[in-house]
Amino acid sequence: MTVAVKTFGRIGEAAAALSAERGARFFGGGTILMRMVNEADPDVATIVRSTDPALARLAVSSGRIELGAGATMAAILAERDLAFLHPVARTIGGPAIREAATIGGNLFAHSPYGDFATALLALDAIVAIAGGFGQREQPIEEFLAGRDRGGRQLVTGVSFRRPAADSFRFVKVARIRPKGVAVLSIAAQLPLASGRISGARIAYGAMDRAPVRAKAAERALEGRTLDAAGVAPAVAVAAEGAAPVDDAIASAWWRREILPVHLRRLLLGAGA
Amino acid sequence: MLEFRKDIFADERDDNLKEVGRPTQRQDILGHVTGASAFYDDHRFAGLLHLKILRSPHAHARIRSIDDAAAQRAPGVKRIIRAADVPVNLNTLLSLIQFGKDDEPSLASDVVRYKGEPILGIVATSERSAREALALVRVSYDPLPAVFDVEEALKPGAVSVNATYPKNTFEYYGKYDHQKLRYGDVDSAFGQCDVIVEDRYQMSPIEHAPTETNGSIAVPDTNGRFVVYTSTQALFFSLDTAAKINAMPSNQLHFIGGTVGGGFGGKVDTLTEPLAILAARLTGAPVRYRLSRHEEMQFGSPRGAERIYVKDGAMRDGRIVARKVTAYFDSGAYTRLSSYAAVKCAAHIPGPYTIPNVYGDVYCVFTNRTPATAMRGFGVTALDFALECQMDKLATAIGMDPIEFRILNAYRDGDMKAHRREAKNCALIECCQVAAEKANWPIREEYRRMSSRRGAASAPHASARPEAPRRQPAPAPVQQRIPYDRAGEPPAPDAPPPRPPAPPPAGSSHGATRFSSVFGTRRR
Amino acid sequence: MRTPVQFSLNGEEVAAFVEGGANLLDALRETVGDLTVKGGCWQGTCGTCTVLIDGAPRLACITLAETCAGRSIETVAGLRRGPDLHPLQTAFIEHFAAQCGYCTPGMLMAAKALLDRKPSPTREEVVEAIGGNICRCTGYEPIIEAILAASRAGDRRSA
Amino acid sequence: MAKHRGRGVAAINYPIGMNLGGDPSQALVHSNPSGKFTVALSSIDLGQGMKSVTRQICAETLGVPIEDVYVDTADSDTGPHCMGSFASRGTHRVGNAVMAAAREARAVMMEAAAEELEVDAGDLETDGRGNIRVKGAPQKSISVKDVAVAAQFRQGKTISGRGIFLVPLSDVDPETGEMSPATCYAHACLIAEVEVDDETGEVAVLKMTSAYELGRALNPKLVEQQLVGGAWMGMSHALYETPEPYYPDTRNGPRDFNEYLMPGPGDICPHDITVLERPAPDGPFGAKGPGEMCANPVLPAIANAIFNAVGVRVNELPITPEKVLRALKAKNGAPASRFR
Repeated sequence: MTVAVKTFGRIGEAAAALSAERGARFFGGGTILMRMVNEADPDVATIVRSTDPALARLAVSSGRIELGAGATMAAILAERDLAFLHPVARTIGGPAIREAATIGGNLFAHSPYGDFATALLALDAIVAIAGGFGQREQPIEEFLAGRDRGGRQLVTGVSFRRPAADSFRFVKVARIRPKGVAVLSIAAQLPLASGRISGARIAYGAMDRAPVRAKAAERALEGRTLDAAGVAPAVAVAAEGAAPVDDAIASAWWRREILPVHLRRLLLGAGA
Repeated sequence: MLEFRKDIFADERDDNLKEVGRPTQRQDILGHVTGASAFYDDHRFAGLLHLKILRSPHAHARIRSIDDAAAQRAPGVKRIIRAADVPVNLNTLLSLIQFGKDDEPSLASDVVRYKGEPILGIVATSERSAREALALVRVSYDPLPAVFDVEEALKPGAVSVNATYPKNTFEYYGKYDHQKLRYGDVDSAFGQCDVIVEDRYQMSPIEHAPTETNGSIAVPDTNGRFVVYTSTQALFFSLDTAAKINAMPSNQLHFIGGTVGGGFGGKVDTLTEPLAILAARLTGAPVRYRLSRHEEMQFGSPRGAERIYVKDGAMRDGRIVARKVTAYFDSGAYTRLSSYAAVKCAAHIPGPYTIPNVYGDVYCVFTNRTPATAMRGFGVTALDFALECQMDKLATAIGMDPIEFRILNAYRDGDMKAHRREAKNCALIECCQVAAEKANWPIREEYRRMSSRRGAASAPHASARPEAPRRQPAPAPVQQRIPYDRAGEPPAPDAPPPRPPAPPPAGSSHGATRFSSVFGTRRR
Repeated sequence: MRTPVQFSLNGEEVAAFVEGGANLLDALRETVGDLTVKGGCWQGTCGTCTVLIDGAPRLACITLAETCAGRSIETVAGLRRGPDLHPLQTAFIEHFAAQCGYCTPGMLMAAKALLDRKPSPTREEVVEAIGGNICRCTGYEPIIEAILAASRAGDRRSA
Repeated sequence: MAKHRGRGVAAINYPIGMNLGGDPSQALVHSNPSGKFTVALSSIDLGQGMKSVTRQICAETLGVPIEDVYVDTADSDTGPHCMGSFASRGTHRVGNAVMAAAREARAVMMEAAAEELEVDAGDLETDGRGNIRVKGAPQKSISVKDVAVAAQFRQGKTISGRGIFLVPLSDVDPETGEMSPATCYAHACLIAEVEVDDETGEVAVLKMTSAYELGRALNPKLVEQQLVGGAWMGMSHALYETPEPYYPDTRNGPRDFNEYLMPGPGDICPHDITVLERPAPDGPFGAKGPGEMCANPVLPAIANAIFNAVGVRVNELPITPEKVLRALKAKNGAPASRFR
């Protein structure tokens, strides 16, 4: 029995087809889905695609940024106005993977994958979803928390406010260079008000089943300066809220041990 | 960057050659860069069928029942291959050289002994159909306790893994559960040496990870023969193994290979050919059996893990006088080639050094994991890791430069090795000297002058022997038991100087030399 | 159910009927018959099956074949122009950049994708370009040297 | 953060061919009527260069140019028995078999040439460029092509040869382990330079300097391929590789090349190699075999370098950053670098 491939011009039609069938899976870039298909995964009976140009849209302004879920890592790397996201996109697989891998797919990638989703979490992104009941929006934190419970929802895009210049930082720690799966990744948005942090957003990848916020560290940074003394309290509580697991890449113990080190290096600018 | 030192050993070589020694281009390179090189899977046949294998999810279990009725009715399925279909369903690879007993089935019938052990095969019109049909097979198991640690497996009352070797050890010479090496008298040497360093080393299993996975295509040929395109590293080894398992005369098999996408030892086990041939016989069609990457990673036989204990005794002047090694090879559930590696390991003790008292016990142990097999450096890589870490710890303990320490103890032409053969054609000292020079690692003049060759100013126990090293920290006191990496405090300099070596007695049979003294003898 | 797909392979129009969900690697090898593309994992993790689609490097094993309709696909079979080897092929030969040869087609295509876009890359860019391609034999160094040499050869020609 | 550099050394030897011997290989060499030679083997080339090295051995022994020899491997109908490509036996065992076959073929070739030149075969020599000439009288010569034509069509001789090489199987004394494991050994000494991050346990290999003794480097470029690639594999074994990350616990086994860790092109380091050649008395032109031993010294050299850098010993492979960090914590903090 082969897989049925259904291609739709409109996102809405694709979303309807997706929710209509249990064995239906949406085709983003194929980096996750095609492996399942190659392995004859019984959970995949139908591949739903959409050729809707809106999916690949990159709407970049000085204020809000809207990225279609179908935009690839390569497309982001080609967009000069998204330079602050290039260090993130460049860590996703090798060049060939980046030509295929999409933002939408990364939102569904399981730990230790999903580094771009980690960045989006630190950017307080809003996820646009087309379900059986039409369009809706959801804060990314909520989306990631409910991701594995949620039904077959179709993410159409993400949007977020452009971070202040030089306020966004990202580091991915991997064993293998240049292409390595994350031991952990840290994304941080560090807005400065007269030299002091206000409203920091810090997200961890590979520190739980999905990317998680480092709220304790965020609180500890509030009103602090980015120097050794200023970041110390945040580093001290770095691991709060993190629940890493043992996998083939690294043990939970090691991930937990080096998380504060890499957070400190990132905050002090010694990272990446 | 690669450089030659033609000046060294120049007098032993005739460099007046025309083709040998030239950087001639590879004969196969044009095919490689154009993609034209034909690997086993680059041959196409009309009506090719695909074989996929149902594997055990348990490390150790009794198979209660197998229900493949639904799979048989699944679309595309041409044939199901069960244990009963395998003509000779028990084999061991080295039976080809009369070493060891048949202990491994091609398809498990009653008991599975490792996670991933083949149970049943499905031949279908596409790999996908075969995979889908596999999902329909229902096997009920009674899980059994499993053992995963080599030393646990040797304890009394441990779970018995392999019915052929119920004590979980390979049987050597019909009477021993391990391979022995006995030379000199380590115990009295340990009693008289200045420094003892002991440690435990654990190797990891390692996957060969060739970019081309194991596989083969068996094609029915004219006159009842079968042409087999294969990724094997050993053509006749695989041919004879396949012939035995299929109870076929070997001349009914025509194996074609020779262009292989990496092996490193992982393509000796003949994992796919016997069942591909059986499937082709049972269906009359060409059949491909190709391991998936996941199968290759987890079930395609890794380099086995070894656990090695080493105890070394040395004198303050740097001479190692005793080395005792106990090694356990984790063979997994079946023998494959580990029994051979254990003997090779015993032969390698004590490494490239002349040590008058050597003791070795090497065990080939069965556990409930993927059967191990050969890999680059088989039987030696792990021992070298253990011994060369020991050498570093000994040098630290004695307070000697690690390269000078190796040169001092390195075997020289004419020395007697622990397996009682004379060392010849040695070159360890010269390698150490050149590496030190290239790395700007300072070693003293007398060590730069030493040589592997007979007669040269070489033997540390001879008059040319350097005086005890001056390097910090100072030598360890007599009989100090040293936890490896902490050097001893300044010594109590009251240790009697070691006795001069006894003169070499006449070589006994096999040129063996009797060792009358702890310090042994060195031929000159 | 089979679907017709038509695309350009190394400049030639080809048409193939592919199974639903078929990947491009199987389509090229089993249906079209281009055996120069090798498969290493069918998981998208080794780069062995790297081909160029509209000039961009892609992993054929995780590319849905029917998404290639109307696209232009390059494999190592199209690298050589008649008897003349591509500078990358020449450089791989001169630098002994292949041993078993199984990863070589994918390496060459990954390198071509780089040089087509950036004729004179830095060593870091070369490393990045082959970052997704596994080689178990060479230790990568000869491959990196070969690609850098090919780019220098390109400079000489354009100069 | 503190990074510490260190150097470590290891020296090794490696036995050539199957332990105890008993691993034969055969070869057939024959000429076509125009003096081009084919070597028929059942041996395998899995990247190590079997086809290329046996080709050079055959050309050297016959005394003809390399282009006039082609090696055909691994067809069980045409290639005679070979034990297989493992145990560093290819160059030594197969090389010797090819050499023996080529010698036999050369003898016929020289007889045929002698008959054509009406001289004694003992007075002839090959020039390595496709001609056979009278020693001291080079003007009196004949091409290998003409010799092959004459042998085939006038003299009725087959310019061909059969070769086998076998190190007879030796016994082991069960009580003492007395045995004859191998007839020759390759040697190496390797120095690794590493940098260790004492906050994360991460180890970077900065440089390797090595000396390998291989009997005879039949082809320096193929030797370099083995030594460079083998050292990479040694580094990979030392720091990265395992299909059972929590051995002997069997959890979390890698299923793909993302989970199975091996150093990538961004993790490699310069490797300064020197080759020594002390010919093996029984090796083809003295050759041993570089294929396996090249990886072995790297593992302990890196382990010793880590100790030299931060003073911790990790005795379990692979030496993951986690193990280094655990060891560092056990001895609380790393000392100042003890770089030699």
